[in-house]
Formats: sequence, structure tokens, C-alpha cells
Amino acid sequence: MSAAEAAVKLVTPTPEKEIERVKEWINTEEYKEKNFARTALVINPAHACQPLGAQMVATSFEGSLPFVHGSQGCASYFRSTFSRHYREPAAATCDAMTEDGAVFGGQNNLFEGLENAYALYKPKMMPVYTTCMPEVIGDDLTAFIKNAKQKGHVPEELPIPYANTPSFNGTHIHGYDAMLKSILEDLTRDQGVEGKCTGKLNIIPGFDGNVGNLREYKRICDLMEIPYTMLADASDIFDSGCDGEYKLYAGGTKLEDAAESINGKATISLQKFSTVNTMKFIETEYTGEKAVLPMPFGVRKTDAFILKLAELFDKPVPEELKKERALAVDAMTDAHQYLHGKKFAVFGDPDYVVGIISFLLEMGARPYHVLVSRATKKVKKELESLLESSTFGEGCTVYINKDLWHMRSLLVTDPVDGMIGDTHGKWAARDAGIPLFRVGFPIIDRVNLHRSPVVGYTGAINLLTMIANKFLDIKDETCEDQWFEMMR
Amino acid sequence: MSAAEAAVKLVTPTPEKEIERVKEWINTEEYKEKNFARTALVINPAHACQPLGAQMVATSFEGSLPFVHGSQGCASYFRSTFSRHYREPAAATCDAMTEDGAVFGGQNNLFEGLENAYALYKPKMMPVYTTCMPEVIGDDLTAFIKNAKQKGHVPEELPIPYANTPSFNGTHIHGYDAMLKSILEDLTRDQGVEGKCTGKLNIIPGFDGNVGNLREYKRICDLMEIPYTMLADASDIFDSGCDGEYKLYAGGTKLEDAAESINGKATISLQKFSTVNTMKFIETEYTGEKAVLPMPFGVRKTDAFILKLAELFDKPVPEELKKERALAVDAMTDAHQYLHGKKFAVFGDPDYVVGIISFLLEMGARPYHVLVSRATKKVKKELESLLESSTFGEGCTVYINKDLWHMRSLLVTDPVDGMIGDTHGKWAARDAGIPLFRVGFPIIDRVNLHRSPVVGYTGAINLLTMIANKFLDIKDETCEDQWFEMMR
Amino acid sequence: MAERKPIKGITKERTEKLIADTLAEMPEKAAKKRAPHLGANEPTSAKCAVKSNKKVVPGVMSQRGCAYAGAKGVVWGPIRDMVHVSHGPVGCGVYSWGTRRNLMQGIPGVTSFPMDFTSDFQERDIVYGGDPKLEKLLDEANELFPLAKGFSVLSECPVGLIGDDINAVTKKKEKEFDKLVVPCNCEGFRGVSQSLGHHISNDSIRDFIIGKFEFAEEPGPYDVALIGDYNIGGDVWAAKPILEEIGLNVKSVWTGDGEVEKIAATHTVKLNLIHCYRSMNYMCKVMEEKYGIPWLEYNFFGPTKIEESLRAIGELFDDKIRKNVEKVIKKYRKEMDEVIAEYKPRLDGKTAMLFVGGLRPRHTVGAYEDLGILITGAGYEFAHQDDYDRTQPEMAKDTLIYDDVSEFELEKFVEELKPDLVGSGIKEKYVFQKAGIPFRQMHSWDYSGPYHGYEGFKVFARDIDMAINSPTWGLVESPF
Amino acid sequence: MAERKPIKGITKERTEKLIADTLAEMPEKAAKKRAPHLGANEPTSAKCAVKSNKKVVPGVMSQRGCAYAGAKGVVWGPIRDMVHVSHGPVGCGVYSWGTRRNLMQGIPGVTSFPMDFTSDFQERDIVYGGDPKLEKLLDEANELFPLAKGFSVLSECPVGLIGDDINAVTKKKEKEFDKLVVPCNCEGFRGVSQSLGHHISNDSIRDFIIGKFEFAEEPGPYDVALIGDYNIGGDVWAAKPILEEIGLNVKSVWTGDGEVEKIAATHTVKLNLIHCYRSMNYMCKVMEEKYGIPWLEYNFFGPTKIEESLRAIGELFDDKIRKNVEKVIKKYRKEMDEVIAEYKPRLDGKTAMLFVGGLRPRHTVGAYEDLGILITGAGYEFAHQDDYDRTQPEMAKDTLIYDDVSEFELEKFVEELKPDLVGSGIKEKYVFQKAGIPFRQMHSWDYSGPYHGYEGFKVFARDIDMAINSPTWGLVESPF
Repeated sequence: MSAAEAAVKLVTPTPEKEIERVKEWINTEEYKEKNFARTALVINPAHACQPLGAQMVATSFEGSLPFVHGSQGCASYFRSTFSRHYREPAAATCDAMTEDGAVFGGQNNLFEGLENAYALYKPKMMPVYTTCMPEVIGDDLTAFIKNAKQKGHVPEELPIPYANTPSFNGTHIHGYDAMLKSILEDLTRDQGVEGKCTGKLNIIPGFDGNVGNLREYKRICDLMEIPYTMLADASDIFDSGCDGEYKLYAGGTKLEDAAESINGKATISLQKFSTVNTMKFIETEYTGEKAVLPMPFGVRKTDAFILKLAELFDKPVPEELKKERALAVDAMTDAHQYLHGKKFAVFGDPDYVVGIISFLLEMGARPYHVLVSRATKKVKKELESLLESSTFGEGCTVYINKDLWHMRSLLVTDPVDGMIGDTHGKWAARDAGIPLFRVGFPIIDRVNLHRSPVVGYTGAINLLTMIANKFLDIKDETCEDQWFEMMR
Repeated sequence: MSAAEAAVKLVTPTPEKEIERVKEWINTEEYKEKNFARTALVINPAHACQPLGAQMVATSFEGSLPFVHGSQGCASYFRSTFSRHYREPAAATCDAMTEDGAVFGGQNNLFEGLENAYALYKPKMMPVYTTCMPEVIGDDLTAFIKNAKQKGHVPEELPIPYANTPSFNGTHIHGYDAMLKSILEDLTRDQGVEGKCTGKLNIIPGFDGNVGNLREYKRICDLMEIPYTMLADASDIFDSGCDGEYKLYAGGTKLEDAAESINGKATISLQKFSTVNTMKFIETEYTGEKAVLPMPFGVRKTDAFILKLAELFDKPVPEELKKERALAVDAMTDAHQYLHGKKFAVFGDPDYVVGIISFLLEMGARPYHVLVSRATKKVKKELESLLESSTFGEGCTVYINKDLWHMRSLLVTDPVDGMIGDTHGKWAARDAGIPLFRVGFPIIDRVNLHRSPVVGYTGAINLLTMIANKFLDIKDETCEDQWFEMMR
Repeated sequence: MAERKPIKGITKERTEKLIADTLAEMPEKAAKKRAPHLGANEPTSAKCAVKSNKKVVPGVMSQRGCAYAGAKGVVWGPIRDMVHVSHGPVGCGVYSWGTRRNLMQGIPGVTSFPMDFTSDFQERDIVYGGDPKLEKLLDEANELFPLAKGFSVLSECPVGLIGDDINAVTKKKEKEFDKLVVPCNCEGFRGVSQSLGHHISNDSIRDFIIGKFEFAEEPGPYDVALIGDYNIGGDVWAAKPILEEIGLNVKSVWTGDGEVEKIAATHTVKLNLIHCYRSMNYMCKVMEEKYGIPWLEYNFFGPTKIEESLRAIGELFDDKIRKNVEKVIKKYRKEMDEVIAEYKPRLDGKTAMLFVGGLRPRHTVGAYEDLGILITGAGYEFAHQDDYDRTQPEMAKDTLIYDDVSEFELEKFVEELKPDLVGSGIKEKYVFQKAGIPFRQMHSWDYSGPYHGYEGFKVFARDIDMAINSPTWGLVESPF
Repeated sequence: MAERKPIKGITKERTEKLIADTLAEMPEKAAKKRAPHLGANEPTSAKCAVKSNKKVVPGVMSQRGCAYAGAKGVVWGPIRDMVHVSHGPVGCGVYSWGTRRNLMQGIPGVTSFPMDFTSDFQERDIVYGGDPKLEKLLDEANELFPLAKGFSVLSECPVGLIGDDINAVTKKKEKEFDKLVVPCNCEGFRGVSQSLGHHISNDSIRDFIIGKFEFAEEPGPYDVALIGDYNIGGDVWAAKPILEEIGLNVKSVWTGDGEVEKIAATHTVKLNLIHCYRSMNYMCKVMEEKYGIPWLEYNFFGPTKIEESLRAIGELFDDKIRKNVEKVIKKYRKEMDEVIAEYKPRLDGKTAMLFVGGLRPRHTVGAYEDLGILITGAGYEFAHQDDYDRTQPEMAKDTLIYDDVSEFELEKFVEELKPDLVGSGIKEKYVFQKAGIPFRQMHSWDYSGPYHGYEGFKVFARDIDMAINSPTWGLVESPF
């Protein structure tokens, strides 16, 4: 036993001097270089795994029960993560594979799991997605699900789309993409009717933890009198009221609407990177026009979204939206001095980061350290060209496949005024002594931020208010008496 | 010359020890008692003067140009105050009375002022309100205005309602009341038609610096499909867009609508104390039902408002509002632990204070020090009975006719967790080391808060979010490493 | 300890009917599997009839986690001066990063590591194996965190499936670094719950840590170790001082705010005091066999149990300690009475249902009862027979006992028993709050705490009162 | 100083036509009154043709304030160690509380008083007179603020109308307290603008303060006073160090961050250096006559003017000071060149129009020009003939000069001249920003500052660039 091998040592506390030395050392350029030299160890990653994203989609359809094929622990982690972020229930079940599953495969677990889940929770659909385990042992879900229906564990007609979502590949946004594609494939199979057009817009929000954003998209469509189907609509599911009755299925995209979406007048995805394969599928299978737009952060990207809607549906831009635009611009001109020239560190999912950068540049702020923790060169190029589009992007740097421990080194060696990202950034922000503006997913240490949109003209005002007023709080709280003032 | 009388002294800095002593002394019970013994000196009052409130009304009608009869300096102060709060233009003119006015009265100034203002700014109405000066010398405005029209300085048909708004009497909310009553008297004169009913609701917001509140009232009426006229609608005037063109008259209640309001189906005032005389007038002159409700802060007062609307117009409560209610309750149950048992100091105009107290009590928080800086015993009794309505009001105290220097003594001798009021509270809050939650008027050191409603279900969520997240910010920013956490 | 008074309205018939009705809605096979896990309490029977520690029934929406969760989240994570590597794909480490509230002292990134270290497996690591990456990342960790006292390697599912040999790697690195480098084969697919993760971790500690260090100072007669307190919301900081106040010498804590060298030297203490029996009884038994160290279970929830426990501890020492015990009890009694005087009037006669991990439902009963609250139902996510045997005497007759209860079942039970409070986890919280039922997270103390010790009871009482008596519940019912 | 180059597009014809067109839209009588206040600049004429310091034309929406504003807001408020009582109704004190940005050192409520003290007149005070209340409140203030070095009583309109005798009260209290208690009859209805408030306040200082104190230390050859710097946004703290750096001894500051005893002892200095000529030239003249103290106007906006001013100041002293002056100029030149190098490329050739109080339009021209910005129009709220005479040489030929400009007029002017920036006050700010025109508040430095001295120029340059080049202006035009 290895304990025997080694000689017994004495418990020895680390000398204070040594602690002081290292405490300073981790804030140095030298440390930063060692830190950036890492090739194997990942510390404080800013991304999660595929099945989490798959569950976001799987839960976003009416009467749909997400079903995890794999270890039960994964399912519990996903559910907890959503519940902490939204402060809402997050139903999902699983087939609890264990050792024997590893040996004989997970088919029996799947059979039993589907049967029980269907009997207990009476779902209209059970999207299945996988954890590492079945992916490693190579379960054949096509066959399994076919067999489950043949053997009568679940009705033939029950939609059971599935997605392979190995955690050792991509991030949660790719799981989102895979699951959404699979659900749409399943629900729209044989629904396409030559020449038929529902006249509706299909709108895909992408992986977005902010239900306020989803509602903002819908509100804008309503204002423009454009009939729509939001594909994977989590808003009512993850932001449901408290009226004394728990509803397992609190909303989501109607399955009929999803099925009919194939005959839509147009389809818009508002997240490029989280819907790549879904949009490939839609491109080939769906009727109508297709457009992939950036999330409408800030004024110009919102303009673009609205103009695209107007163009696709030949609708005028309503007075209401013109007024909202003017109000947003008014707020931005009035408050520009509180953000102008300020440096920010930004991290998160690529589509979010694109949006946040656009907003900052519009305000004359500098997205100084931009970090996406798993991304392709393509993402990097897009972010860099966005920065190059404005003088306020000069001297700003994009980092991909880096984590929040890298970010920490950036913040302490090349300081900024604030950081924008999800709750996971709070440790780095604290060490750097700067505020963290919580935008993204997950936010598990503040309330209601997921309800307040960051997109659209409203979102621009919300972001501006959050950032400007926090800077003013800091000024009032940290200034000496002689600089404390009534007006700011 | 008095300089001669006194012997010349030497410039002598105050000893440090003496400074230390007094610095501690002003935080003692002993000082508090001396402070509360004041009968003549007022320090840091939390109220302004009547004409400011009058201007709020005078500017809130379509094409209406507020006209100050008195010293020009007053007009500039009112305009600056509104511009700082709303970050918007605040047009108002005046007749610039000076010494000779003091001697001969202000009639000539009024004549010339009305003539010039009408010619330059082409208003549809010029409400006149007074500063101290003409009030002290006793100008007869009825006669002056009659003469001005007879002498052709302004057209006979131009509405020139006026209000006596002496600054040495009441506060800005009484000026609001006086001016509104006078405008309605003027515009509705001879408009009442026996048996006629417009079917519309007249809704009076009262003196409210939050345009988001006004918009929230209108949104709720729209959702309930109740046609309305908001009397004194400042929302578009003090929250107008930036589209490259300055509009002197950016909105406001249409004069025809105001005139027709006398034939309305019902009239609701949402501020009891700022509309006493206006509602007396309406009570006797207007058709339809009348109701005075508290500002709909929190869930229950919003319920009451909506139920009253439903009852008056025999309308069902729409699903949308039911859903909003449930969402607000959901947010409040989810976050109750962040406010429960917390102590607050609250100050402001009586109607606002009533609302804030209600919200706090609903959250299980304690409105511990409640202060209204000019108020009657009636106000005090109402506030006290509100506190008595909940166990969370136990041990809480109401102070009237006290100022923010009294409040400071309360905060340093009997501490609370946070303070709710307008920007003027920031000095006391700083000395007490607690956050100030900016609600009320004026807010001149933060951006956009006047756009974010604090009434209705939306307002409840907004208040909750602002308060809970600030407490969490403080925790994260002030805790030692060992208490710093990912989740809150 | 006297048997509880029966709770008004709780009868064997009602409880069994409730169980039967619930099972009736399940597929036969599932019902058959679940039936043994549900029962009416028999405080006096020798053995609890409710079965436990069995596989989750697929599809029923269990609340259970996995072995990795039990190892990383529960046992290892709290050891503050080690770098804990989540070895495998990115997810497990991210989801368990900072979500258990095991607080720790130290300077983050310097002397403590409340961070997420992972090998973030990619396809190639699955195909070619993760050992080379593991070796590399340990080198990187050792360079970047020179003051780390050691490293733990916690395997995630793929590692065990692709035949990596992490033990070889850690053994090699331990030599190289001359620091503890500990393997833990806690793949999530192993076993039926977090529980096996505890056991596997205990074994790793047994095999790779315990005995490798000794304390510089001489052993003393009052040396004890505090086992199975994970410092959730600061529990250890509220419990340890009490033991010190009665004159004991707490040499190490397992593992809340723990220091690995002291843990490694625990074999020299005179007594092991164990709070969470479920997750660490293995180690106590090991140390008993191997080093002859006796161990004692204690309960620091609520004054009644604290006093019982202190006296029991005193019995194992001399008069000096026993005197101190009585002094301490006397000293805090008044404070505790004040707390009870403040809150009990608002809580007396209320009922609560509990469903937590492997210890708290039975351990917190006394604290609720100190406040006048009756427990009408209790169960565990991952408890074993011995836990249930310890539970039944703490519960009133015929109250509902449920093991690994599914969301479906718990909803039915709560609907019928209408408790004034449900105490369980984050996944259950909002389900019941939507129904207007006050709820407290009893894994994480709902972002509050500590709940252990005298300090903890003040917080516990305040929180339970806040949850049950929050006026916000009165808003749930709409007038329209 | 050489005459400015004419500005492209600015001609006498255009300017006069613009004025004529604007006047044409006014009623005849008003136009007749306003005409003399508007004109095209004649840099070289002996006297500026534009008339000033006349009554506001009723109804035209002037931006002017009142005598009280000039007294309380401008002159008295900045004296940090006095309690300044706004004597009369509540409003005046509230509106002027903390809205001018005259920053001060000290401990608020202990040694400094950035607060609002008022007698909050009620009906009865009007009827029975306010003197008794004044006496009482001074007692209360003296008790609650024992470290206050004195009290000023600033009358509001009613006080002068009801025949109160505040002078009697203050005289009595001054004896009683053995502290300065100063009356100031600055009722808002007096005079035509803030300006009379300055004058009245200067007279009060002359009559009740100056000469009442002397410095403990011996007078020195380099003793100077800094007059007419109100420390807006910290201006004094950026200006005073420069004077000290050239070897001067700044004994007192009028009145920014001012201390009343030092102000009272100013009659012993060797030179008065005045920044805001408009508001304090009276005092300089008084001290010149009465105590033979020479005075010099200087300008600390922008390096060009700072250097000019420092050399002019040096001329009044010996070689030592003159050497220091050159040292200081050399020392900061590089920094200033860097600032200019950073911002001028983005600002060169832009135009601005100014409308501020009584000094800044002419005083800031140099700073704008240091950045390459041309001033196409300038005017004052409350300036006098001597101010306009000092203005015309600073402006290019035929640029627009406007006195007490009304909102109506200024809109027309800006519409025609289309400047890249308007610098004026809070009441004008949003009018022009709505029109998409960059704007900076030039009374309050728009919540920024300081703008004086070398430090100030860095901030000024940054702010002007920010205002003109903010990308938000590019959003104003909508695509739909």
C-alpha cells in the first residue's frame, strides 16, 4: 500500500512569507505567461456540456419531457443548473444507466425508463439525448427507440426524437443545435406540403437563458403584426407564475405549430453559432426564406432585425417601435459619458459575445478582453472583424479556447473597468476588484436578471442602466467626502 | 462699519481633538435629542415648493406652455430641477418681475410676458402660477388675465388658467393640486352636458416623477380595453425620443380630451394627498363615479386598482394581467428571503410613502423609520394605521414635519439596512453606511430610473430586483474570502 | 429517548392508503420495485421495513446524483488545500463548481482552491486515452499552484469505460512531486447513488492518505477528529468551537474546510466524532480496526440534540470535560430559550416533510421539535438500512417514510399531507413553491447557514420562521 | 495677442441676416428690446456694441437666474466652514442644494456644510415677520454645528417685501456668538440677473467680513489670494498647486473650498489673482482702494492661456518667480503636447457655440483653440459691458455675439450655424441633444472636471472629444 512506501511526514503549515510571495506572483506577467502556456489543464471553464443545451430544447415544447439516456447524475446536474438559474422547476427524467449498462448497453434501461416516464408524466413528446456513457459504449438509439415502440413500451405515435450529445465534444450550444434539429426533423417529417404556406414566421432564439429576450422577440413580432412560431420557446416554462398550482408542462412551442413550421413563410435564427446544423436542415427542408441574424443587442442590430422582419413580411415599421428606438437612442446619448472609453472584459457563448461587443461599441466603450471558452477560428475571425469595425475596438483582443483562469491573469495584468458575463466570472472580477455585469447563463447569485431582456431597444436601455448606475454606485461608495456629490 | 467695531482676530484652525469630538457627538442619542428639539431651523428638507408641482401639471397638456408669474430665478430653478431628473428639456417661461414689480405690481410684466410667449412659442394654453413675490404683494391674477385678453395681448379664446401657489404654504404636491384643479375648471367650463357620457375613464396619476408609472397605468387600461384620458400626462413630455428634432410640445393630455373629461364614465385619482382639491372639484362637477385609490405599489394595491377598473367598467380581468400577477408573486416568493426582516428608512411624498410601505410589508420587510417632511396629522394617522395592519410594521415609527437631518440622527442611532427615497437622501445614507434605493423625485445622480415603473405588478418586480440584488452586491463586495460564494 | 407522541391525523391506515393510491398510478413493474421503499413508520421495530440503497427505477424522475457527485461534491471538494481534478469531460466539474456551499478559509488560487479543475476531455482523449493528458495537467497544476498540498483525480464516466489507468499516473506523479496525488475511481455510472462515491472516496483516503502524516506536536488525551461535517454555510465554524469550549482538541476536520495533511494524521487522535454517519462511517470503522480509535455519532442540530450529544461525548472523557460540558450547556441554554421564545409561538404545531441526502432528515427532527414543528414524513436520497434504522425512533408512529422518492410520489404525498413546510433540494424547491408551499433547501441551507451548533440554531430558527411565515405566501391566491 | 483668423463661412452679412431673421419673428416691442443684445463681432473696436445687463424681456424664456442664485449659489455656497441659511420659503434652498458642484473639503456637518439650511417660511412668518424665527434658528444652528466658523443669512424674495430687518438680527447674534454672522439682502427680485447677487454679496463681505481676521504667520512677499475660482468639479485643486509651484503663497481662495477666516484676512496679501472677473471684480477694486492691493486677471483654461497667465503673473514678481514660471511651463509643456496630439486630430476644424454665465465663453476660447476647435458664437447669461469688451478680441471677426439669449433665439442661431458642439447649461442641454447636437454643460462641467489648470485641460480635452465623437450620435438617424 502506497502509504507504507512513503516515510511518514510532519504536518507543516506553509510559511506566511511563501504565501505572500505566491499571492503576488499569481498577479504577475510571468505567471500569466505560464498560465497561458497550459495545454492540458482547464481551470474555471466558461462552458458546459452538450446535453445541458439539449435539455433546454427538449423542455421547450408543449407537453415535452426531456429524457436523459445515461447516468442519472447527469440529469440531476442539468436540472439543478436550470433551477438555480431560473429559480423555476426543471423537469427531466433519465434511464439511470449503471455498471451493467456499461457492459450490456442501455437498451433495457431505455425501455423501462420510457415506459415509466410515459405512464407517470403523460408527455406528448419525449426527446432523448445522451450523456458520455452511452456515447462511449456506442448505444444505437435509432434501433433502441424503434424497438421500444415495437415492444409497446411507448405508443408508436409518441414522438421520441433523439440527439447524440457527447460531452467530450463541443459545448452546450452544440447540444442545443443537435436536439433542436432532431426534434424538428421528427415533428416535420412528411408535413411539408408543396405550395402550402402558413404565412407564419419561424423564429429560433437559440440557447438563451434570458426569457425576457424570448418575450421581447415575440412582442416585436406582435407589434409588427407578424404571425410567428417560436421554435423551442422556453419562456413560459422557465418563467411561470406562482398561482398555487404546479404545472409540469407550463408552456412551450405547440407540437402542431412545430410540425407546420416546415410550411412557414420565413425562418429566422437569432443565434448563428448555436443553430448551425438546425439551419442547414431548415435550409434544405423548409419552404420560405431563411435568415440567420445576430442577436439584436444594441440599436443597430435591433434595426437590422426589424428591417428584416419588415422586408420578409412586407410590413411597415410601426410607430411604437420607432418611438422605442428614439427612446433608446435618447437614453444612450444622455448617458454616453458614463460608458465612453471604459474598458470591459467580455466572456460567454459566441452569439452573446457578438451582441455584447456591438452594444459596447455603440456606446463608445471598449471590449478590451474578449474570451470565448470553446470556439473555432471562425468565431475568432468574426469577433475580430467586429472589433475592427469601430475605432473603439482598437487594441482589443479576442481569446478563444481559454478559460476564466486565463481571464483572471488578463484582468490583473491589464486591468479593465468592468466585466460582462455569467456568474462564473465573479471570482475573477473579485480578484481584479471590478464589477461583474451578469449577462448570460447561468446567473445563480442574483434574482430576476433572466427576466429583464438585454436584446431589442428595451434591452439596450436595460444594459445601459445596469452598467452606468453600477459605475455611479461605485463612485459614490468609494469616493472621499470631498468628491461626494448630489449630482452625477 | 461693523468690521471696525470688532477687534481683529487671528485665523485659527479648529483643533483635531475638537473635530473628532464633534464628529462622534453628532452620532449620539444626546445630539439626536437636540436635533429633534429644533423648532425654527430646517436642514435638508425632503420637499420643494408649490410652483414646482404646478409646473409639472402645466407642462402636461398638449401644446401647453407653463408660465411663471414672479421672479425669473424661480422659473430657472424649476426648469433645471426637471431637466436634471428626467434628463429632458423642461420648457417654461416667466414674466420676470423685479423691484418695480414689487412696487407697482406685476400686471405689466404679465401683459408683456404673455404677449411675447404667445408670439414666440405659439402655445395652445398658458397656465399661470405664482412665486412668492406676487403672492406677498397680492397681485390679482383674475383681473390681470382678464385685462390681458381685453387689451389683446393674447387671444380671448386662449386658455390661461391660473393657480396661486405661494411657496410659504404646503409643498410641491399642493401646487400640483391647485394647478390641476384650475386647468380642469378652465377647460371643462360649460362643457358638461346633462346625460352625456364619453364612456371614458379619467385617470389622474398625481405628482409622479416616474413616467414609467404613467405608462404602466395606461398599459393596464389598454389591456383591460378601457378607454381613458390621463389628466396631466407628462409621460411623452418628460420621456421623449431622440430622433434629431427637438419638439417644444412633445405630447401631453389633449385639451379636447381634458374638456370632455367632465362627461367621463368615471374618474380615478391614484394619489390621494396630491389631488385633494382637484377631486373635491371633480366630485361636484364631473359626471360618473369617482374613486381615490392609493398608488398601486405591490401586489395587493395593484389588485385593488385592477378590481376597481373591472368594477367601474364591468370588464373581466384579462389573462395577461392574471399572468403578470402570478409572475410578480413568483418573483416575490422566490426572493422573499433577501428582504424578509430587513429594516428600511423610507421618506418622500405621502402617496409614495404609503405605496413603498405597502410593498415592504408584503415582502416581510420592516418600514422602520418613515418620514414625511411636510404633512398633516391625517397623513401620520394613515401611515400609522398602515403599519399597524401588519406584524412587520410593529416597532416602526412615523415622523412628520421632520427633515433629512433628523433622518440622519435616526439612522446613526437606530440603524437600518437600507433607505428608500429620492437623491436627497444620499448624504444621510452615506453617513449611515447603507444603500439608498432611489424611488421618488428628484433622482439626479442615476440614469433611467424614472423610466422604470415602481407601480403595478411590473413595478413590484422592479423594486424587488433593485433591492435584493443590491443587498447581494454588498454581500459579495464586503464579505471575506471564506464567505464569498458562487450562489446567493 | 422516549417514543414520539402520535401526530394528530396521522394513522397507519391513512399512510398506507396514500402509498397504495400512489403506487396504483404506476406501471406494475415500477410499482413493484418502488413498494418496498415506502412505508409507515414503526418507531419500535428492531429493523426499519423500508428498503434502500437500490437502483433508481428508470424514468421515475429520481432526485439522486452519481458516485462522482458523492466523491467530488461531498468528500473531496471541501478539502481546501488540494487541487481536485474532475477528470473527463467538462460538464461534471462545471455543474459541481461552487454549488454545494462547502465554505473554506485560505486565499483562493494560492492556499485554497474553490475552483473547477478539469481535463475537459475531447474526442481524441476518448480515442487515445486520457492518461497522457492527466500527466501533463498535473504538471501544469503543480507549477501554477505550488502551495497546493496535494492533488485528487476524480474520474468521470468515460475514464472507467476506456480503460485508463489513473492510478499508475497518480502514483508516478506522487513520487515526482513528493506531494499527495490521489486517484479516485468514482465514475458516475458506479453504484446506485452518491453513496458509492462516498465509499470509494473513503477507500482512497484509506489507501492513499491516512497515516502518511503525523502532527508535529505531541498527542494529547483530548485529541479528537471531527468527521462528516462539510462546513455547509459555515457549519464547522459553528460546531468546532463548541467542542473546543468543552476542552477537546479538534486536530482535523473531515472534510469541511479541511486540510489534507491533518486528515492524513488523524490516525493519532483519541476519538472520532462523526456527524454525517452515512458518508464517513467507513473511515471511522477503518480507523477503529486499524488504529483502535473509538468513534461516536453526535448531532449538533438544535439545543436538545446538542445537549444530548455533548453529554454523551463527556461520558467518553474525564470529569474535567464533563464539567465543561455542563458549563457550556448552562451558558447557552438561556440564549437558546430566548430563540425558542421568539420563534416557537409562531411555529408551534406546524408540520414539515423532509427529503434530503443520507443524514439530515433524522438529524434535524430534534431542531424542528425544539421549535414545535412536527415531522410528518421523511426520507433519503441515498441512505442505507442503518440510516433508516436510526430514523424510525426519531419519527412519530405511522408517519410516512420514503426512500429515493420520485418527484411523482413526493408530489402526491405532499398534496395529501399538506405540510406547512417542505425541506428538500433545489430540484424540488420550486415545484412546491409554485403550489404555494413554504420550502427550504436542506442540502445547501438555501444560501443561508450555518445550521450546526448553537450559532446555527439561531439561523435555523430564523430561516424556518421566515419560510413558513413570509407574507408573500398570502399573495399566492388571486382575487381574480 | 494677434487677431483671430476669420472663420470660413462666417461673414458680417450672414451673421446680421441671421439676427434680423430671428428678430423678425418676434413682436415688435420685444424685437426692439432684444436687438441691441445681438451682434456680429468686431474684434478691434474699442467697445463691444452688444448691450448687456438689462432686464429680461418677459415671456421670451431667458436662461437667467436671480440675485439669490448669484449670492447663495455662486459666492457664499462654496465657503465650506460657514452655515449658509436660505432665509425664506423652502424652495430656493432645495433647488440650489448640491446643484452647482462647488466641491469642498472637511467633514460634512462637522467642519463643512454642503447642506441646505432654511427657515422654511410658512404663512405666519409672512404675516408676523420672519425675524424671530431667524433669531431662533441661528441659535439652533450654532448649537448643532459648534465648529461652524460663521453664518450667512441669504434673504429670499418675501423677506425684502415684508420689511424684515435681518441686519439687526445678525448683528445681535454676531455679538452673542462671537462668530461671524453675515446678512445678505439678495432677494431674487433685485436686479436683472444673478449678477446683482454677486455684487450684493461682495458688499456684504466688504462690510461684514474683510479685515476682521489676520493670519497668525507674518505676511510674506509672495502672499496672494485666489479670487473667483469656485472649485467647480475641483478646479481650485487643479489651479492652486500651479501657483504654489511657481513659488507663490496662496493665503485664501474666494470662495471655492473657501475658509471664511482666511477670506476675512485677505486684506494682508500682496496680490489678488482673479479668475472670474464678473462675479468678484468688485472686491478686487475695494481691496485695491482700501488696502492698496493690486489685482490681475488670469486664465487657466488650456495650456496657451495658462502659459500667458503664468508669465503675466511672473512679471509682477521677482526673477525667482519668473524662473519658476519658465520651469513650470517647460515641465508641463510635454504633457500638454501629448494631450493635444491625442485629441486634436479628432477635433481639428470643428466648431462650437457657447453660452454661459459671465466669464467662461471668453475664457475657454483658448482651450478650444488648443484642440483646434473654432468658436462661431458666444454670449453670456449675466455679463456686463466690460465682459463683452474683453470678449470681442478673443473671438473671430463677425462671429455671433448674443447677450441673455432666449431659448427661441439660440435655437435659431444653432440651427443656422450648425456647430459640432454647444456648450451651455442644463436647461439648454437636452434641447440640443434632441436635435442630435453634441453638448456639454459648461456651468457644472457636466458632472466632470476639473477643467482649470494643466490637470483640468486633460479632462477638458477628453470630455470635449467624448461629446463630439461619441458614436451614439451616429444612432440618432433612424433607418425607418
